[in-house]
Amino acid sequence: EEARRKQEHEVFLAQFSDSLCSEISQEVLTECIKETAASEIQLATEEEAACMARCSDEVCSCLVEETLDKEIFLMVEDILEAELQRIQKYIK
Amino acid sequence: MSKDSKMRATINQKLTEMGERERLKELLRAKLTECGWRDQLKAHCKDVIKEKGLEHVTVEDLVVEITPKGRVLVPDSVKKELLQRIRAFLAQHAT
Amino acid sequence: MSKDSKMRATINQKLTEMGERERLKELLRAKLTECGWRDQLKAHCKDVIKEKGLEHVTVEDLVVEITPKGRVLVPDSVKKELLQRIRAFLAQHAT
Repeated sequence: EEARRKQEHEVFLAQFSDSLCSEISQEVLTECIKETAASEIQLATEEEAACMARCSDEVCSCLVEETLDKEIFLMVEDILEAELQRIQKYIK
Repeated sequence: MSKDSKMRATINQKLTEMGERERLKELLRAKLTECGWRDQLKAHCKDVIKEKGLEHVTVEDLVVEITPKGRVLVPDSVKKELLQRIRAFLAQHAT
Repeated sequence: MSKDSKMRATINQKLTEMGERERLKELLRAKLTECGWRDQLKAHCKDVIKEKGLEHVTVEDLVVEITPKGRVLVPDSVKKELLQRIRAFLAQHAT
């Protein structure tokens, strides 16, 4: 009887250990997976925002540069043309 | 309440009261970091976000997507260590 | 293609397709007149012609000569306004 009880107790402990182990693992894994997913989404969101800010800056600079180049070219052409005409008029 | 259920309830109470449950969870968390599980999971998250596009993934989607791999990636040695520690506690306190 | 290059291409495509790029350029041209940029640069251009002599300058020379000053003379507030408008546009048309 003693030996039977002991054996039953051993079986109980083994089963309970297993179930406790999977219960604790489940809890910890669920927490960690959630934490990791949330932090990775957060990180990706921040990276995307930083990339967007950086690229907007660059696009803006390109746009300014492109416009300035065109405006400067037209301005120079106009001024030189006007100066030339002024001199031609003076010579005449 | 059966004898086993009573014993379970008593052990669970002891585990909580003695802080062993928290310690076991803490041990597992530490082991997961130590064995590179977190880094692998992070990398998997990044892959999923990249593949689906950030605007198409919520935290909940990502959890669903990465959970199977998260479970598979836990090394047997870590599970074994946790089980051993639980067994040791039970052997000491489940009389 | 890097992530930044893709993002820049997407931004440019959106701005162009919706006509915002042209509107932004128009806004910039108006702001350049309003802030006195044109007058200042014209004066500088005339100074350079005077200094070098009309017979010694070509359009290309003059462009090279006045471009650095042309860039410096754009007030920060104008650039800032333009950037804010780009950001607002992108926020409004985010997918």
